[in-house]
Amino acid sequence: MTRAGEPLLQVQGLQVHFPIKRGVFVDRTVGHVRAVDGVDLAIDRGTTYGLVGESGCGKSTLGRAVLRLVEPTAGQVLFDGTDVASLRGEALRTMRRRMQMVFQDPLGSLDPRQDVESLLSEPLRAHGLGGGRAGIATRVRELLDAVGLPTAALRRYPHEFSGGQRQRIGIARAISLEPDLLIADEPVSALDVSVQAQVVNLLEELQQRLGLTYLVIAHDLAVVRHISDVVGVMYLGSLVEQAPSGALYDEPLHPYTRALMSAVPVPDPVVEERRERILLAGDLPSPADPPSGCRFHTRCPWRQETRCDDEVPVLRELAPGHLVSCHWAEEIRDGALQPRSAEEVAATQGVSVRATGVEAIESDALVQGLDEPIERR
Amino acid sequence: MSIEALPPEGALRTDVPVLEVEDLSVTFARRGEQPTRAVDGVSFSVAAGETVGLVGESGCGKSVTSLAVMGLLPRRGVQVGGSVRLGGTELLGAPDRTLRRLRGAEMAMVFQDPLSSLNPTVPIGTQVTEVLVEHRDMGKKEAATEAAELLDRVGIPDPTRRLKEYPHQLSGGMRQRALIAMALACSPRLLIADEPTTALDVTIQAQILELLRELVVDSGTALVMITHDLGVVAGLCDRVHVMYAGKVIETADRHDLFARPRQPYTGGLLASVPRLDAGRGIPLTPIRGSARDAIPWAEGCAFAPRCDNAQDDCLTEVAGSTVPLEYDGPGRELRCRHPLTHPSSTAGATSSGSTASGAGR
Amino acid sequence: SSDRESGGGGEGGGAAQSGGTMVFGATGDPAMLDPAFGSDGETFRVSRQIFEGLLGNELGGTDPVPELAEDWEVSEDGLEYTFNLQQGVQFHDGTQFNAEAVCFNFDRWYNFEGLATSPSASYYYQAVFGGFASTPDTPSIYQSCEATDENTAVIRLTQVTSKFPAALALPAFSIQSPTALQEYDADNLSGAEDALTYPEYALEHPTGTGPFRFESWDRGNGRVTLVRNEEYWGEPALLDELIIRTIPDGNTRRQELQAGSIDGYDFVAPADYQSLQDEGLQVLVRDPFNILYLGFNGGNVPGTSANPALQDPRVRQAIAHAIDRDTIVSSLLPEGAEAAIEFMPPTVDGYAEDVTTYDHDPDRARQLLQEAGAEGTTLRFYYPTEVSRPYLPDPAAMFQVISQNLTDAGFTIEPVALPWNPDYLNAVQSGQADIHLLGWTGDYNDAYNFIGTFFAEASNNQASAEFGAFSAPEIFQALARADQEPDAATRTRLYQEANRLIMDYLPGVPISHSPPALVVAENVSGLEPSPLTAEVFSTVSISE
Amino acid sequence: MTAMGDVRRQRIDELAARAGQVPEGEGGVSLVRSAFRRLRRNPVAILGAVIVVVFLFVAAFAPWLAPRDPLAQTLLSEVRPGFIPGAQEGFPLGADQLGRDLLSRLIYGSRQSLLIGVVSTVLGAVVGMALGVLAGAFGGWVDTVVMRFIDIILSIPSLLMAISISVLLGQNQYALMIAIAVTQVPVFARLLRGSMLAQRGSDYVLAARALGVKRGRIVFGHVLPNSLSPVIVQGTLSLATAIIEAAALSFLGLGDPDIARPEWGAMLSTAQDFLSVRPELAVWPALCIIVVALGFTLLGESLREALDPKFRR
Amino acid sequence: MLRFIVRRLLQLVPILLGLSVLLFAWLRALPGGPAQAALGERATPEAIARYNELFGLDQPIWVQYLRFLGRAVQLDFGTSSRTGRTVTTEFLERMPGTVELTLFAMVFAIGVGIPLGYLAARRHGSWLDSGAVIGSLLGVAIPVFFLAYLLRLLFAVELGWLPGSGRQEVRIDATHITNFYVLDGLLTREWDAAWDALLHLVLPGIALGTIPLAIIVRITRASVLDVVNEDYVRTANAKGLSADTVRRRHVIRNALLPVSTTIGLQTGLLLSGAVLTETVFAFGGVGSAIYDAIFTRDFAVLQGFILMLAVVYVLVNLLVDISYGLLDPRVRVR
Ligand SMILES: Nc1ncnc2c1ncn2[C@@H]1O[C@H](COP(=O)(O)OP(=O)(O)OP(=O)(O)O)[C@@H](O)[C@H]1O
Ligand SMILES: Nc1ncnc2c1ncn2[C@@H]1O[C@H](COP(=O)(O)OP(=O)(O)OP(=O)(O)O)[C@@H](O)[C@H]1O
Ligand SMILES: [Mg+2]
Ligand SMILES: [Mg+2]
Ligand code: NI
Repeated sequence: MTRAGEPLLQVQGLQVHFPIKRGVFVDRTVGHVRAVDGVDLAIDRGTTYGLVGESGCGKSTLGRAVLRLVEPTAGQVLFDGTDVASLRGEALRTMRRRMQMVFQDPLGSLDPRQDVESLLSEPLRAHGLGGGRAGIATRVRELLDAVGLPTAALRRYPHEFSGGQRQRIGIARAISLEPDLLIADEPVSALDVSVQAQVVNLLEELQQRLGLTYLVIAHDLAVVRHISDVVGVMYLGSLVEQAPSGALYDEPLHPYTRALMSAVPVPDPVVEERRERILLAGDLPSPADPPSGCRFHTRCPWRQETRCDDEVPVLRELAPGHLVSCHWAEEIRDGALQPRSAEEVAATQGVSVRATGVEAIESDALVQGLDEPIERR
Repeated sequence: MSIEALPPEGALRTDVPVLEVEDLSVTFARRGEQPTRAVDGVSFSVAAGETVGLVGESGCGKSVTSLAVMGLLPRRGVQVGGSVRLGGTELLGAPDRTLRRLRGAEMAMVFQDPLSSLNPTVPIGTQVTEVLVEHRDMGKKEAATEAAELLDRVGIPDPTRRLKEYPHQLSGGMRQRALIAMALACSPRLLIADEPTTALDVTIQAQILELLRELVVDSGTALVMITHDLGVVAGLCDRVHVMYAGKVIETADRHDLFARPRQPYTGGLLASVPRLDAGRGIPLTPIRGSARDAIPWAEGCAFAPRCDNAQDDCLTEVAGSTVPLEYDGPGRELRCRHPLTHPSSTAGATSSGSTASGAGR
Repeated sequence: SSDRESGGGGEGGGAAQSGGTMVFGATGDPAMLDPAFGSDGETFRVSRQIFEGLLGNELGGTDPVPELAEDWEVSEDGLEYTFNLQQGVQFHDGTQFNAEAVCFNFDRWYNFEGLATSPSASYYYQAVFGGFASTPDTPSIYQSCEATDENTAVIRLTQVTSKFPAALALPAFSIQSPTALQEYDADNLSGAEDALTYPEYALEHPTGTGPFRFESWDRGNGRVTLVRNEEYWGEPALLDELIIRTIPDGNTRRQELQAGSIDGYDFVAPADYQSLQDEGLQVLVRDPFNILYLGFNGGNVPGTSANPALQDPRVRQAIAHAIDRDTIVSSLLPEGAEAAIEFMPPTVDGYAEDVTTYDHDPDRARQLLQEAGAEGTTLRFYYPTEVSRPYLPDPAAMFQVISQNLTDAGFTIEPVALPWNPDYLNAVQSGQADIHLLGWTGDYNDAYNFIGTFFAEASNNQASAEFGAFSAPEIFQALARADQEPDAATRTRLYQEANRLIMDYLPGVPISHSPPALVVAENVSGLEPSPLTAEVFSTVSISE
Repeated sequence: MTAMGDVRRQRIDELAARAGQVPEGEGGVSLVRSAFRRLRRNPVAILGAVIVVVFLFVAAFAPWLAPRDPLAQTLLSEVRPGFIPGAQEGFPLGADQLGRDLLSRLIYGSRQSLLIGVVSTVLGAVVGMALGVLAGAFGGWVDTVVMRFIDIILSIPSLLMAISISVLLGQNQYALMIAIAVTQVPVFARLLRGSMLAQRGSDYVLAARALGVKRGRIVFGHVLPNSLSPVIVQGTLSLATAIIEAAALSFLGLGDPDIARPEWGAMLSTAQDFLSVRPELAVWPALCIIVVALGFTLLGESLREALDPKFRR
Repeated sequence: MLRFIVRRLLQLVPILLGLSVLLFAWLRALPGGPAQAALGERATPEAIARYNELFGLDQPIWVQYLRFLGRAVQLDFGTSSRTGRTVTTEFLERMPGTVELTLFAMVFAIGVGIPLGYLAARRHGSWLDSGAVIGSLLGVAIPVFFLAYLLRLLFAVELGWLPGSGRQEVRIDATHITNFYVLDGLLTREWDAAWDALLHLVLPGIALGTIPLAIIVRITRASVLDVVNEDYVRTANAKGLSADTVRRRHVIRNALLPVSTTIGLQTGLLLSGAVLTETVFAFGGVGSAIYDAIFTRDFAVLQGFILMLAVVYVLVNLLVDISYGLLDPRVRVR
């Protein structure tokens, strides 16, 4: 199990498309939401890979696809050499023991009817670990200790804890199976800053102690940069840039990364005043109908007349470990191309940009009304 | 702004600050439950063209303060005390009619969640024009033209088409812009923005913040910016009031505050935020516990249980007496008996996080 | 002479003062309006106003009296009846009433074909005359009808029967207009899948000679409107209009009368007699002409399983002794009700005073049961729901009291409730009950109409399935002899004998004769209650 | 440092140690328990519960509470058409139309009425929930088939459905219960399915899957228990409906054929015939039905509130 | 929108097919079967056999079903065994009454329920509120038939203000064109007939409308309470709109969305569920026809009426969905 040289997790050409269904009797597929559309990445053992991007760009879906919580449409997920996508039934269940997940909403991810003890012992029992009743009990206490919760918490229910504590419970549950890989989907974005810092510290501490490998998903670039070794930037289902976190900050190559970076406010007036701002035009286009060519061309301040609109850029390695998918990355880096303002971009692109979330929920009032308790006579 | 929009008691004066809040307190008293004091003696003022920030963790009373200013708290089960003056006119206790005349025209508000703050069954256009019709006595047609201009001004492309659309057809950023357009419809003198960007992506947040910034510069509107994001405060506000458990615990100009936070709480907040410009691995030094761990102010300093500087005098022996908000140098006020000390140099601003006495874990 | 008659009719029409409109509450819609296909009370209630038969019923009584026949003669052998008809009578459509019209009707019935021959269509014809021309297997007692002259009709039978001619007073044998019958295709019963479809005649054009003409039938509003026949040959009706309105619910009927929306109704609950009277309404009590009995299952119906204990006379006697008829009569039935000792009312010829009686005596009942070794016998006791019959105003109450009586005497009761029509009748008449409640209102004054209906010999030497097809040859013979006896006095004696035999055998327990009532508003006069529930409204008037 | 200072110092340390600790109090309050607590504080709930408990008590101890045999036609010989003996010595509410003690019948009647309500609701709930679980757990075509079936049942108005079933099954109290139960089935099925579908999409189910918890355990250990609260609420409300519906069926003559057995609905509908004589015969059972139905409804509504996540802290 | 309607109409097909199978099976499963059901008082086994042969009931069951289906498609549900007229005729004659009654009941329930629910919510916690809540609970708890008697006793018998049964005073000789009596009265300018028909709707309408009334009051109240706490109402207030505008445009409009669904559902239920009320008020509608059909075992009518009512019910719900789409832009279907 120790093929040290190899990355722990390798994702190749991963695609997840959700069918959009509509129909009279039987639902026909009329299109696809390309939530993840061809992602390659690799995570080395013991390191942290941070994934950032705007809401709806497919980060969560990617994370879930790795765990096979959603079925990938295409591509491979190699975990420690095994293709997760090919596993079935019991084999998959066993494999999941080694990959765990921490969720964004700490309350929602805990069954409100379970007390902490039952929450923490359930995975152990499901996998036949922990060695009997007493073993499980000790293990559960260890776990609580590891995440800094007192044993008094055992008898309590999720709603009785504060947000940070709930997230600790989520983390304790995730590490209960001693996984190799921990996927954290926005683990701190629902928390207050002070609590957020506590959880970030806890994650880092656990990584050191247990030698965990992390895939951390967040939309907060600062958090990602803080805890990641390598950062990947996603836009509309694909990676646009990937680099060691220092390199990415020092020299973002992709126009989107630059814009993102410039948009993150820094709690320091001095920096804020100096900072150049690249404003993007409009919103994220719908993943059901992504733009042609470079996905970003509709909002890109550096968009060129050639190539951008029709040629899909590939992820190129510009510097060691620094990959970027932009036709003009070098020119932009070298300052050969100058950005245009958001207004100009908007003007050239028109307003064809359809926002996400426009899809109306088709509501069957007959069905919905009746799902409520009702009186009939 | 038209004369009719002014209250009959006399024109709002321009020689006083746009908004003066004095000793504002809000108590929620639900039947059968212990009354809770959500806001407790908050005072601040905002001048025209000034941006004032209210920061603090969730539940510290920021929104309640803003709602109390706007007179939007429910009547039942809420006690509001103190004084709120808009251009010299007292708002607390003012009749509903007066408040309605002022709201939207003289003072406006932008809320956190742009989706739920828009009526889902009414087209955007109507929601914008109704303000104009109400406060600026416009006809329907006129209002529609004006509304389109407003939407254009806040950066919504193709405004005439958008006017006919419903909120769910707009993206998050556009919804927030639409809300801002409504707030700006009558060029109010005071704009309160309650976490206007929290629900948005960073790139959109940047767009909105830029918009607000322009607004303050261009029209001299007084802006109260409520947020828990210290980064936003750093980029936007002139003065910052840090709140904790319903009280202001530190007030300072933006530069001062970030350079030399005095309250351990402020320091802790700054030390908790991972910074984009700080390297990987620099440990964060969070405050322990959470906002739930506050003690009542009546027993002393509510922050004491989480504070590393806490000393025995942070708790008072006389029930009801609390740690006061006191002058702490020019332009600064502080509510702390054992503030952080800083080396006199104000230079190394970027490392302010590390000056906070690190503890936690 | 016909001139004089019709002139008189015209005069009568002109002289009749405006009698107003009467609204009468009925329990259900008529099934249709052609009485030849009718068998239920609501159909007949309407028919009786529109139609007349050769014979009618004595006003307020049960005896047959001449109606469209002025009089009649019977031949010596009792097989040939000569009817002398009223003259100057016209059907509502202007067709002349005469002997040919009479024979047209008799021939019509005899020549029914197809669906019209099904029991659900022509029940009374089959009950009185037997088979049809089209069903040679089933003998018919009808042979022919001959119009010997304009006003004389001669009807020949194949067999003597005591039912004839009294049965001719039944509305089913009303004389209808041949023109209308033909024009509106009266015999053309069609049927799809599982129901009869009546021809236009029966739905829209009933045409008779009676004091009222059919005006309209509004099914949605449950209303049949009849108007005065101005050309009536006899004393014209006083009412301008008679509306029969369907109100199924008894309470609603009462409240509507109290509210003044209707002027009268039938099927008055015994409990209401007093309070209605106290309110100044007129409760018109009919003389009892019915019998309520508790039928036993003789256990011989193929495909059914009755409790064998009932074959033992002692068990049957125990049941009879267990029932407290006096309390039933005094507590459940209206004033004027009588406990019954045999299966027909005392007013019918053939009633015997000296039959074996079974008094209320629980101890004796228990003792008999013990002797029979049948203590705790479980009896499936059937009773009807959703119905109120003249002899059984409240079946549920009756059931509860009798069932309590039987339980006290040591039986175990297993109740079965079924809606009256068709479920209850079907179940009971196919021998599924151990014991059941049923009764009978006489159609005309004739003993055979009561006991013959119940106990006459059916196929394979057994009684009807209702009484579990018991076999008692002496009863069968006695009844057959009596039915075929042309001499009235002898016949009466024979029927008395039959009654004695029946009460010795005890195929069921006769319980009571109950006087049903109608109620009308204070301002209604002239309504004569009929023991046959066959009121005619032509004498009724209503004052403001 | 003064002694006072020491005390305060200690207090600070204590507070500091407690910051970030789990809250104090008895703790271990599950949602059900906390819902129950809220319920106990709600006067409406208490009123409902008291009503329900009183009637359950009456039903359970009917033989001891009833002064007389509810079947004995003791005063029958005094009954005359148009006269029913009223209150008198030993008959506090008088007799009914067959001379039986009205009070005793009302007391015994609670048994039958509650039994019908409970049995038919339980039956309807069990079958409905089985269908709901089937649809909610498997989704896909199973869901489609089950839901279409439910749609079919739903498209027949409930009273008609009950009537059709009693016609089919003949008239007995089991038919009555089944008839009422069938009308409840679709409600429960839809409710549970809807609620399960909502739960299925929730994060904790995803978490359980990620943890490798087996499918059966996810459905029965997590999704189902969390989907039950609307079902419980509906169950309570359905009890009221079932009792009323039983009364309606009795009124339509489709009730229990053993009408001697006291049951409020049947008592009410027979009493309609004696309204002019003794209106109390109808008023008492009607009151019983209304009050019990009200009790269950109050309880159900307060349960709904207590279980509503909106009110959770 | 059209697509949506077509889709919903097509969805009706499997429901109706399933329903027809169910009803067909039900009819065959009945004790005695259709022959016994149709034949009158003293039917002999021979008569039953004859009958079965006559109507093809001796054919295999699926042949019978297909024939039944074939005819049902042409709206031929056979003939009522009670009246001898086709089921379709009966239905067309009875439905207008029920529609009138239902409309009246719903107008009553909506007209009283929505204002009452709104007031109760606005005066949350007041005696009016408690009264409305308790009243609405009672409205659901009281057996309809009992209420009907009470109403009639009071308004028809004691006070004599309103007619207590029927669809129209029988003494009025009204012309009927459409069988909607009120409409007929208006069409033929027989004003008194129209007025009388309307009066006849009052008591049964109120009895029938109590349950929807109770439900509407509760839902309106709950919904208004929810909506006044919505962010957009706060926004509207923050915009300084007049209290009236806020109420009209932002509160009531949104609060009525869930109410409208309820109204639709209830209308559907009433159209088909008025058995008790119509019977008690001797009101010649579909409900009382069904009641009669039950007790006379008129299975053709039961079967046909239930099928047609199911269609009505589903169609009403379709209408509800469509109108909901019109009211709420979020579910507007393209
Ligand atoms: N089960 C699903 N069915 C259909 N579409 C889905 C499903 N799950 C996600 N999507 C769509 O896929 C896209 C990517 O979703 P995803 O949740 O991965 O985004 P994300 O980057 O995690 O966003 P956020 O920051 O908001 O969590 C979105 O447009 C979303 O609407
Ligand atoms: N309607 C209310 N009834 C009772 N308590 C309330 C009410 N509204 C707010 N509170 C309480 O007042 C306190 C302050 O709430 P407020 O909404 O102002 O916090 P906030 O600073 O805006 O937090 P956030 O960042 O989460 O928006 C909280 O403790 C809250 O529980
Ligand atoms: Mg996500
Ligand atoms: Mg807030
Ligand atoms: Ni600092």
